[in-house]
Amino acid sequence: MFPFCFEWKWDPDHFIFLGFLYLVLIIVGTGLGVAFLKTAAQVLGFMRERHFDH
Amino acid sequence: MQTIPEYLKSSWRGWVLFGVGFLGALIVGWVIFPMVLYSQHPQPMNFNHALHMDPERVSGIEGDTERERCLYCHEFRDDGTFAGIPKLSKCTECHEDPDSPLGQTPEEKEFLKRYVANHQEIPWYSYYKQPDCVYFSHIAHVKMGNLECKTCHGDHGSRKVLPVYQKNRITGYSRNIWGYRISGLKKNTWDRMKMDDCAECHKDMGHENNNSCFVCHK
Amino acid sequence: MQPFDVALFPENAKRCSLKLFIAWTIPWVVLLLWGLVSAVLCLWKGLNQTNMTDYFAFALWIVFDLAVIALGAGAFFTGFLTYIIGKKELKDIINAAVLIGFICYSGAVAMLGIDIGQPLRGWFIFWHVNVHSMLAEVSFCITAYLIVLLIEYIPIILENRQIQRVRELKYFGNNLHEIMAMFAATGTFLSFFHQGSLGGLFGVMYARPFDFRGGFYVWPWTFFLFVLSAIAAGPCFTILCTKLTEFISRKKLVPDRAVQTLAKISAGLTCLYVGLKIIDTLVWAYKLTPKAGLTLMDYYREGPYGIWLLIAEIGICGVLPAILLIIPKVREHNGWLVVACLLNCTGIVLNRFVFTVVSLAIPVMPFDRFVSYWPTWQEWGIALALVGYGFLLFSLSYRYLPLFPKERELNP
Amino acid sequence: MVIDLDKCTGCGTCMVACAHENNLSVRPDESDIQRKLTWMRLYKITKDEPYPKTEVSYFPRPCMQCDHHTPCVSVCPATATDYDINTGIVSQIYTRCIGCRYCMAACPYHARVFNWWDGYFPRGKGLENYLSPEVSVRMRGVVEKCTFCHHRLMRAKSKAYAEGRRELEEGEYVTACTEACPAKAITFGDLNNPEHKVHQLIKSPYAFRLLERLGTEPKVYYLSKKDWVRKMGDNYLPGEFKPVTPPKA
Repeated sequence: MFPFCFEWKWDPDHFIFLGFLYLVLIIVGTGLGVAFLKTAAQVLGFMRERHFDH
Repeated sequence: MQTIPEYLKSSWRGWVLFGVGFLGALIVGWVIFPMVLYSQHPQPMNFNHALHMDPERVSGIEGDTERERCLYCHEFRDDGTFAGIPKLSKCTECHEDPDSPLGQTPEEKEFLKRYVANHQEIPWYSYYKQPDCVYFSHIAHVKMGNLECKTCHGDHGSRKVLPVYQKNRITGYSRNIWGYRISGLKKNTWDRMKMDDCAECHKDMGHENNNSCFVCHK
Repeated sequence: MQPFDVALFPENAKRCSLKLFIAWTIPWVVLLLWGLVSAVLCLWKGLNQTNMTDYFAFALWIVFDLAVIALGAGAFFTGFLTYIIGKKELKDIINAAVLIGFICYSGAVAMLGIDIGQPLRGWFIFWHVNVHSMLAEVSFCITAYLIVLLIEYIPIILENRQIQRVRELKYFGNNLHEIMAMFAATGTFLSFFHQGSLGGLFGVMYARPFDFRGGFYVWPWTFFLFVLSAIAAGPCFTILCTKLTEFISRKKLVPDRAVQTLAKISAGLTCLYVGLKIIDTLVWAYKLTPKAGLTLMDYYREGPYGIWLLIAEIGICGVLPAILLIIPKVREHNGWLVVACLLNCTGIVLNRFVFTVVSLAIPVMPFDRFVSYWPTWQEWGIALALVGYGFLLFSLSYRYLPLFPKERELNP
Repeated sequence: MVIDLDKCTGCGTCMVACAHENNLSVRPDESDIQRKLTWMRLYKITKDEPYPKTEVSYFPRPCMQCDHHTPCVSVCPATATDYDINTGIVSQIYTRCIGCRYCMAACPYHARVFNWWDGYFPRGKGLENYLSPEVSVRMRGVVEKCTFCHHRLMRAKSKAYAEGRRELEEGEYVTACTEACPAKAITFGDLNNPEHKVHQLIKSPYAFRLLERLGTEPKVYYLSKKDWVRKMGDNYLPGEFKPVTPPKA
């Protein structure tokens, strides 16, 4: 649900509950995005290749 | 200095293809899909609202305000329910004799010949028919809420020609409910008739309690 | 002779022949197909294919759902211990834990999709959410956590020997792996809340005295008990799965240190859980139940569910494994460890069963009667498909992915 | 709503009227009560004593329209059910319901029923012609419940508006079961309105509510002068139930 839906209320319940959801989605999305961009940069040669060992 | 890597040089064709595909997808989504989604149904005959609403050209449709003239045909019954699209009997209050048209239009002649003479109802398509789960009380809005008809129905009453009815092939609902703009954006109050639009108006008018589910659902 | 698909194996790993592997997968594929037929029937004809009734609105599927989600808790908890607390020895078991979690959660979500009466409207939970519903919290967290689990599982897939040869995928896997701690932290947060809200689901039903519990702020005590029991039993399930893999593949796959760390943590948590559960049960039996005008035995007046449920759940499958696990000598003994883990996992499944089926079976109105319920073959099909799916995905992953990093070291 | 159990004869007219009014679907085998659709259900209760002291009473059970923290409303994840603050009626929107059945688990009265099949109104036999346009028919996979014939409220309101009124008179809006009951066992009105009959009736010492001590605050009251019937309305520990001493004549 987005804040512009008529069912949305600006009360703490909605704010906390959905705030955390969007926070989580943003974190996960950002993580994925960073991994994508880094990969793209490495593949396209903008970034030095690194060797991983784990 | 950064040189363009081989990887990019060799793939300009890829970028062009990507662009073409992207554009194609946009055209499909914004133009072709809406065309396919709605089937077109012209009304069985034309009805000139503008003509009937003009007291100087048509006498008999009484009322001081535009709304009262609308209600002359689209009337309330005694128990407060709304009659909606008038039945043939309402038309024949004026157009009673199939052999003597009141005006000069070919539509009227056709109407008298096909429907009045045969006592057959006109199978209108209703632009504003809501889904089965929706309850709407016209009298609560028009009489108690003092709303103008055009707030929800737009300039329908001043049209000379009835627009083609568009039916969603999946849901079977009229396109007027979802709105004609593909982007879903709304400029006028009558652009759409979705739940959010009803709720928004209730909220703006200070009737937030009327957004309880059962006020509009059954 | 090398197996036909040797090129796909992890480096220098020994696997059985392809024929044998296919033979091994047949029962699981059969289970899956059975489930597929059931699922198609349920989606096409509706939930009348089940034996659920208006009395048993939640039935076998919800028990399975809750059980596998609880057992899958090993994934988030091991992730939490590995990446956040920094228990390095658990790196040898984290892949398996993640995979088990992924299997459990994806299976549960798929099953929930069939369980709701109008699957096409599933997204209403998100779009028209009622933020006060525990089920909304569960749905949000499970969905988000499934995404996280997928992200945690993808790098393991990308570690396949052939996939590693594709430069882009290799980099992507590595990059994901680098920020895994962040995903693990998110996953921990999400998991904590939905394991809890699954318990909250029942604890908030104040008109059902069998379920209702008091609580802290919006969360009833079952919220915290469910979290605790999940992190107590989840690692046990991870241990069981690895032990089973070791038994079937006749190889040592995980160093004892990793298993023992998990077992030790699980032991402590199980003790804590059982202690709190006993307190909770006493408060419920002697304070909350009389308030509703009932005595403890009133719950077990009719039907097959008796006081034995409590004894089995808290005694045999609660206190007993807690005692077994807490004694280092017992814990270090392979056979006893498996027994204790098995009991612990049974206990949690029983707990979930009691909260779903039993609580609905107990009539609340004084003139209401007990009615019985037994699942149809379609219900069993979908539930057991989860088992088939789990075995299949785990076997495939074991065969083709470096699921156990220490495998080479332990099997020179 | 107040139901006088001493007047109820158990004839079942309320159930029939309800089913007819609200477009309840029928099934070829209506004896499968665990899966049949009933908004108003009649329970038979028996005084557990040997003949000739055995007594039987009937317990009509509509939706209780619980007032306090309504059990079903608070649990619905998709806001398909809602408590209307104006009327106190608990709504259920079929097109919003996803069929998770959590509300059914939360309701101790079994007032909610699930559509295990698509609505069945045998075509060609004319049954569909008797459907009420004021109540939408349900699709399979959704939960439904008694609405206190909410459409009758809307109907009464429209009529009042046509006459230029905003307030309803007592008796202008009653449910189908109230209207149909031949024994006049059911009284319907606004509990908060001191002028309504129900407001007086619930003050009776013989008035009680089903499972009152759970705290759901139902808006359906029952009346019975029989102690054993009132005792059946809730769970009591031994010795807890207090019979009403009849006022001296």
